[in-house]
Amino acid sequence: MSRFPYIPHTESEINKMLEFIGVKNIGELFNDVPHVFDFELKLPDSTDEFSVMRELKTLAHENLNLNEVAVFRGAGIYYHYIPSVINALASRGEFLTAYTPYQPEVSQGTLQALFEFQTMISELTGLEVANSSMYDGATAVAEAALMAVRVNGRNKILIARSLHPEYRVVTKTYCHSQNIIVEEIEYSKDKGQVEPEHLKNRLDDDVSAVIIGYPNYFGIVEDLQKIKALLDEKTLLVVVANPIALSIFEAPGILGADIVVGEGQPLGNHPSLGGPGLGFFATREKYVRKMPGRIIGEAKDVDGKTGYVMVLQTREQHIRRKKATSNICSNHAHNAVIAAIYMSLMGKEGLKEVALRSYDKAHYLFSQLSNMEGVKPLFSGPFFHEFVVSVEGLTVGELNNELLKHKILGPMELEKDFPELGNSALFCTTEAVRNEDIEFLLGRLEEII
Amino acid sequence: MSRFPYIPHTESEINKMLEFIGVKNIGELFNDVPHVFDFELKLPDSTDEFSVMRELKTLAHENLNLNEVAVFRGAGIYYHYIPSVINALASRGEFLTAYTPYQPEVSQGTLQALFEFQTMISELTGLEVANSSMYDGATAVAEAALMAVRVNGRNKILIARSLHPEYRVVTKTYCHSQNIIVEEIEYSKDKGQVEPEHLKNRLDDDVSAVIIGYPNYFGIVEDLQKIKALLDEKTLLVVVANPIALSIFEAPGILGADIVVGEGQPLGNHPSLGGPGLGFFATREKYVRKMPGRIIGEAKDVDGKTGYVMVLQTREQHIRRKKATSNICSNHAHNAVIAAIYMSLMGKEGLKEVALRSYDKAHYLFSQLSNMEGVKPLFSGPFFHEFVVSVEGLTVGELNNELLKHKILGPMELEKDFPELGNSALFCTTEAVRNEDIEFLLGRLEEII
Amino acid sequence: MTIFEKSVKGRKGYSLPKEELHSEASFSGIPGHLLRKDPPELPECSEVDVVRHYTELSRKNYSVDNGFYPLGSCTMKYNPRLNEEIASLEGFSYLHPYQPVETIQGVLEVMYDLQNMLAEITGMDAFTLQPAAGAHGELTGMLIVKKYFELRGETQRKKVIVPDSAHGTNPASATMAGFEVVEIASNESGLVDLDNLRAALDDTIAAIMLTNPNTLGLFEKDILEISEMAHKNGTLLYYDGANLNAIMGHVRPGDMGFDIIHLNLHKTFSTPHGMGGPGSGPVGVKKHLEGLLPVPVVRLNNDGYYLDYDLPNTIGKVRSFYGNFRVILKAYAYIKMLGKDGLKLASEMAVLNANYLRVKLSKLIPPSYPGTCKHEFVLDGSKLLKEYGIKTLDLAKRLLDYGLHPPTVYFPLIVHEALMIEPTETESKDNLDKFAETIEKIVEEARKDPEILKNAPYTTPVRRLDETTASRKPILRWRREK
Amino acid sequence: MTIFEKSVKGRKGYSLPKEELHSEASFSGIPGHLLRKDPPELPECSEVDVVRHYTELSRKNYSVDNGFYPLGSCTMKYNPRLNEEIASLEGFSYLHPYQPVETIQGVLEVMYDLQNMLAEITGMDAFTLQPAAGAHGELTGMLIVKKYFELRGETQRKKVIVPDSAHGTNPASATMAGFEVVEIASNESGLVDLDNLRAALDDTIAAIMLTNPNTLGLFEKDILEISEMAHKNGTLLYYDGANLNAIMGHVRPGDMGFDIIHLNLHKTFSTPHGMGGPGSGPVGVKKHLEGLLPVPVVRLNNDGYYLDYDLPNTIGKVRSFYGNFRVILKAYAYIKMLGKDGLKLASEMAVLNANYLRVKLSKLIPPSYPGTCKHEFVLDGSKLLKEYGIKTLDLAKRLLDYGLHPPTVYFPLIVHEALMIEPTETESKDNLDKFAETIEKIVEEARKDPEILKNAPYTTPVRRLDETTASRKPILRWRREK
Repeated sequence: MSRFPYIPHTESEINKMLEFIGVKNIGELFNDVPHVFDFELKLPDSTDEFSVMRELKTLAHENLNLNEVAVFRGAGIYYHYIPSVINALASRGEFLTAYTPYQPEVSQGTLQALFEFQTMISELTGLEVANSSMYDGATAVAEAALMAVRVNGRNKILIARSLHPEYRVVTKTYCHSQNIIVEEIEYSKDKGQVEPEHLKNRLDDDVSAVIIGYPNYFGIVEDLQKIKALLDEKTLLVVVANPIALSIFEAPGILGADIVVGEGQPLGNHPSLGGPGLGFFATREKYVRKMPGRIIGEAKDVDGKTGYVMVLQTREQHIRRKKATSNICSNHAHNAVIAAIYMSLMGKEGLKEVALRSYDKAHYLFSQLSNMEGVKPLFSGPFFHEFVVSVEGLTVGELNNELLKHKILGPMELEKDFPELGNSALFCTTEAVRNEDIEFLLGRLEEII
Repeated sequence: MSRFPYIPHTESEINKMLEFIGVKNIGELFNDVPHVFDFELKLPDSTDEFSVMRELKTLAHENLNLNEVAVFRGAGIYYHYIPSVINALASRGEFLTAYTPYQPEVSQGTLQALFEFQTMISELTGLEVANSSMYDGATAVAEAALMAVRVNGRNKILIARSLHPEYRVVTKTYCHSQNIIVEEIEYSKDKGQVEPEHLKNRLDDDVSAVIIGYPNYFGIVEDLQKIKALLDEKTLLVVVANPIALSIFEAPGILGADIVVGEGQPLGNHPSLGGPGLGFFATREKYVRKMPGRIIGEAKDVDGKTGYVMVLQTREQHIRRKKATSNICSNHAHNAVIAAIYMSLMGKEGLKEVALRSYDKAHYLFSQLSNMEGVKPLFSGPFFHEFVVSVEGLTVGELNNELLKHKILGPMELEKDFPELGNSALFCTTEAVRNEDIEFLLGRLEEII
Repeated sequence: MTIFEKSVKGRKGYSLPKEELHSEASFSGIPGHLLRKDPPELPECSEVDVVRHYTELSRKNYSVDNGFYPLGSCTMKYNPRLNEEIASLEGFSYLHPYQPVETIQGVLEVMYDLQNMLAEITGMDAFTLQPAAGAHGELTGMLIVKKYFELRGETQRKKVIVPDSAHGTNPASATMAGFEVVEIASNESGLVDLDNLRAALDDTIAAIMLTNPNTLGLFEKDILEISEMAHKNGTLLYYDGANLNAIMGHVRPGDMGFDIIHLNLHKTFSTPHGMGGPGSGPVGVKKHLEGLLPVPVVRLNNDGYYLDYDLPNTIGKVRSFYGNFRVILKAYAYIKMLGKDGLKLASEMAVLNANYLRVKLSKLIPPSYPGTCKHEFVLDGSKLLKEYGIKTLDLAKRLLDYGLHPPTVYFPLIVHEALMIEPTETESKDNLDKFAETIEKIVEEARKDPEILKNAPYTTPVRRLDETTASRKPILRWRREK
Repeated sequence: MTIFEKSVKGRKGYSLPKEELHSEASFSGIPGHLLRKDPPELPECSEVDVVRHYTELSRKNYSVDNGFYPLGSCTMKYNPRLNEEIASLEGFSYLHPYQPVETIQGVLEVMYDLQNMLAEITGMDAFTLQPAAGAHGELTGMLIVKKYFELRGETQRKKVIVPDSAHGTNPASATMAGFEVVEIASNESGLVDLDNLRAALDDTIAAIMLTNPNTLGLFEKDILEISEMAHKNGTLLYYDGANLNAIMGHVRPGDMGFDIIHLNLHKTFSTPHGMGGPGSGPVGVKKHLEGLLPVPVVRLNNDGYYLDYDLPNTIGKVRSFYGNFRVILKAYAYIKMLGKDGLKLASEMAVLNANYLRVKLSKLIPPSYPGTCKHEFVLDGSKLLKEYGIKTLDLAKRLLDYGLHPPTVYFPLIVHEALMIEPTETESKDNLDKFAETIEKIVEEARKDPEILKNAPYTTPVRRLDETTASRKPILRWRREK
């Protein structure tokens, strides 16, 4: 009798198979492995589904989940409402347990869903082409930097300090090995945006790309048009966007972006401690052959029927090997399909409403905090659904400890990543924060600060 | 713009449709409804998915769920482990949102799954034919009584008092209107079983059927063979079985049962506050045309391919109307498919192991309690995974209140339904009760009693 | 291939806690003849076998999630996934019916609120959520009728009037409750024939069972007169709520004079049909019948919600416990989502859809009765039969080839070659147009080459099955071939 | 039909809280040119439209849940549903990466334990769970190599040796980390040619990337000699863990002398592939490289678990946050379920299955290398090409008509017309037999009528697609027809 639900072999089958192969026992199949390697795994014995489920439920309960608190923390991962339909569909076995669509005839579900995803990203970003996903926002930025260098052969990347700190670190890690220089551009201390004048001084013939957040880490909408105007025709403008914001704010492609990347988690994906997220990547048509990642295209079958296939695979590692545009192989296809389902369900109006409600709440909270003793807005630039204030009287860490007692996940503490901002905090609201949660927060802040 | 995610109509479409129909407004479509009926619904306005989910989560948290406690209560609904596979498969839209398989060509999934379910029930019960489900155990018993009367034209049902109290009440409710007499048979006060001698005195030419639990409400395995031996050839033996027990105990069909019914909830269905459950119903082949409910049979299509269809529909209400074997129409098909998946996964050995572990724990607990001061086993009959003890010093209700403080859902209190048993309690264990839970219970009982 | 044929002796798809047994399978106390000799032959499969088998089976089904499903009187509307997620919360799915009421206050609140919301929607005074399905509700209602007259000593009321257009469950439920059924013919407009009704009404009539709009989708506009006639005769009026989707927010059965009603939560209130169930069939009554409801009823006092068993005149219980709670929960969430505005709009759009499709199709197949319908309508296929030798069944089977589910066929019985169509409000104009176009295409096929239809379907997992033989020589379970 | 073509202006599939806005869309602070003029054209659909669309799309996919999926080097084993249920618990799915560590102790325990369990399974000393996929792990590993030699001042080590049989990601990752790739030819047995290797090894070689068993399914039995050669030369040895499924519990890369390893949790540890991802590619290192791991690393002290950023020699970060946590969780549950006995058995049965199928198929299509394989093997289809003019691709496409997924084709590159087959341990003997029978049937078809294969498939949702034109004139997004 077999011993494991995932391993079907019975004793009798094993014996028949060994006999057929012509060996006496399983050991013979490992004869080519030198015995010097023999060892005994030091792990617990197998257990059962019931006990594993029980243990993991206990561990899950040891965490505080976002549905139990009022969430005012964003900083790259956002708490939006995820309609029930999303997981009901995305968890269908045919999506969940399929491989990369190497056989397009039996992968039309994957391929069409990703083709639709690409179209949606193209619509959001205002660029002609998008790939079918990257790992996350950070690696998408890093790959955009590498792509820029491939496109124009220059060797310096200017990255806004107002961009997410982790994105900057990852970009530096990626660029470092290829000896690409990465330099940061300061933000204006009053507006919280990249200062065009400052950027201008840093531009030269070595600059391959300028990387800007939209909105940036402080929630502020950078003026892409002004930035673009400063760049020579070879320098690429790489924009790192929050996809939700793009229903309200002008498409970066329209404002001159050459590459738009970002974190697609807000599009129906769970926060999941930040992983798996969803990197998205769009660019101009002329650069498509320099773009990393898998791309899906429309095709006709022998009967003239429309279908979808992976295209431009000669860019990819499995064909091009050491000359590939990137080493990316497994991507985040499932998260991309989740995003496609989310965008299909929310649609044009729904996504805009999510953005609008997030925006409205943040601006209300901002105006209320502006009038609060001991709290001071730091930046005057226009913002989406996040903003920075400085706090007096106690540290943001202490403040957050107090708020947590009231089931509030307070703002992101900035001092560690931005010591120049002192005791400051990044607040975020989304449509999933209720007005009553905001009033409750305000009440607690009045008490604490 | 449409206002509801479930209602697709846009204003423009509504207008086009009205125009096509040739009416001015929606109101005209209701012109045949007298205006005297006009009224205003007094209900809250529509709300959104997010808010509904939040409200219902709050309500869900107001309940104590069985996964949070050690469960020693059975009495008809049992806490077994439900493998994750079951719901992943059963919740597939094609199962969940299909109707009764009136078009067999596009319902082979439903039909084959139910055919397999029937086969499994037939195997468990040891009878030739089974239907594809009833509402629950209670209505299955009631319908069995009605069927017995149809079969032999007699008019009296003897029902064991040791059967589940709710099953007896429902059977009486059903029989009452058809002027079928229902009488109870006492159980032996020492064995907790139907006493053959006692039953013998009650049998006469009017008795259509004798209905017996297997195991009975007290967990005790009735001696069907002895009971059957007492019956004349016309009197039907109706057995109400726990399907899990049937891997250990002889199939009722082998022991002479003519109809076997029961509650199928333990077969992979959630406790769900007792509903939806799953009635199952099996009988001898010769009675199949008297059996209520939907039955699936094998068929060949025009190409000779094997398929499945609903058969013997002339018994049913939609064809036979007032002469139908029963009025049942919607049944519990989805629960039956869940049971089929559960039985497929657990299989021959797994179901037996569930039964064995449940049995083993109950017998251990019984033996420990037998030695405990203030606790006395009431019955000596052989039992499966439930047993009755009487308690001294405090009421079972008080005992349970104490146990609940320790996160133990204690035994079922019997006094209300069986005043003759005094301050007694029905304990239950399943494979989902851990040995450490039993030791914990024993420790608490030592303290409390 | 069945799961049994995929079974291999000794294969295993489960895992159970490996705790040591206290007494290795000791059955010492059990008489030998009560121990199982031949274990039940259940399949032995690995987990992936089971996943693949039932995934494959599911893919052989047509469902609302696959497309338009216009079965008349079945209300195959979209079933929101929100409700499934809610019903799967452990705080609802892992509850024991005999838990102390203090530990299920959240549940009881849902049930209490739903009882009241249904009463408001239907104009009744009190509800029980106990019945498991529509027909079960009908039976419950008929048992209430029976008990009512028993209490009044009017035991001569042994008959129930049912129109010939009624759902088959109506006469079956009445019979099951011990009544004799008197069927009355509808008039030429498809409505209750008042003269027939008057003639049938005497002091042996306990109740009249009606559905309004009726199964033809027509509103019984004389309902007040019917109600007056009934009540004057001491007869109770029973409402079959299967067709409630037509009238929510517009008219209430209670206001029409009905004394008892059942609802199908799996129809109007969008809980999924699950291949035929579980449903839920709450029963509502007017004040004078409240004391007869099955026990328990959920009530609220200062200590919270509780289960009230203290109804001395109760009919008893019609099933174990308190109803199909998880189904009830889905209906509750649905009503919360739609609210009073949404429920009313749902009915309006259901009626709009039905009339739009009726007008579209009338050009191809004549309706059995003229004029505006409510949520459904019936076409008369006998012209197709006469002209092309095509039965309604052939047309239905041909629809399958086009990836659409056929309407209800051959019901109601009073229409020959009936095609009973209920689009529901969750279908869009595009879907209705596409359906109409397909019907047009098929009627054209019938004209040109009726054989195409007679041999349809061609593209389904199996083709037309021999149902006659299957019933004559029934094979009702799988057996290993010898 | 795409979802865009199903869109109707003004239709709605969502519902959001109806709270009043504080300031009705006031964008007064925003410069006009930054406000969107033309909103993104996303589809407008009702909920049921979306459900039907993606249900239909899913049904056009082949997946492990549909059947045998013997893609070589992909380890398409069964993905337990238990793990999906666990990953969907709110206590795991609704967590913010910047929550205080005190509020995510359950998560950190999982990560800490998994780091240790993977170290035990592979014989390494420390693990990072940060990389998002196998190739991402390779890159991480190569960055560690780079940093290691930077710290040692051996900046002349600019090259990485990769065998010609390696996965394409190996050279791509090395290049991406700034190395030059030196490809060495395998010997006639399909193994690393020690002479070639020796010749290539000099003080410019930073690392050798190997997978063992290699992509041919053959165990590099000279691994200790290779390891000694490498280390003597000051070169690091990198292990591509894609093929770990062959050897769990039998031999550990750490014991073979590897310094760095990545694993593919979505292969060996059964987390689903999700149409291509998300995966997870943890990287393990020996003690001397531990300080170079990306930050943060999960550690335990008296206060509990914490995120340690204090690694002065870290390569930095290779992605945001801490890794694909929900994927990590599934691998954790998988290891818990199987335990040491199950993991070892899984590898044994994977190897048994591969050898059984190899022997079965060898009679039909010759293997590219003789002898026992590990978890996969490669057949040489060039005989079919020569005799019947049938390409491996044709055979693959024909398999689709029989409802089976083809093996990996045209890889590894060193075999002509390669068919690379990895059955995994979750497939039963019956499934292997059925696959072999189908291959036999197809080879017979090739003999009798090769055109059948050349035009296959016939029964799939679409037939053979023109990939060349699709790449030459790429259409990469949907556009409304003018």
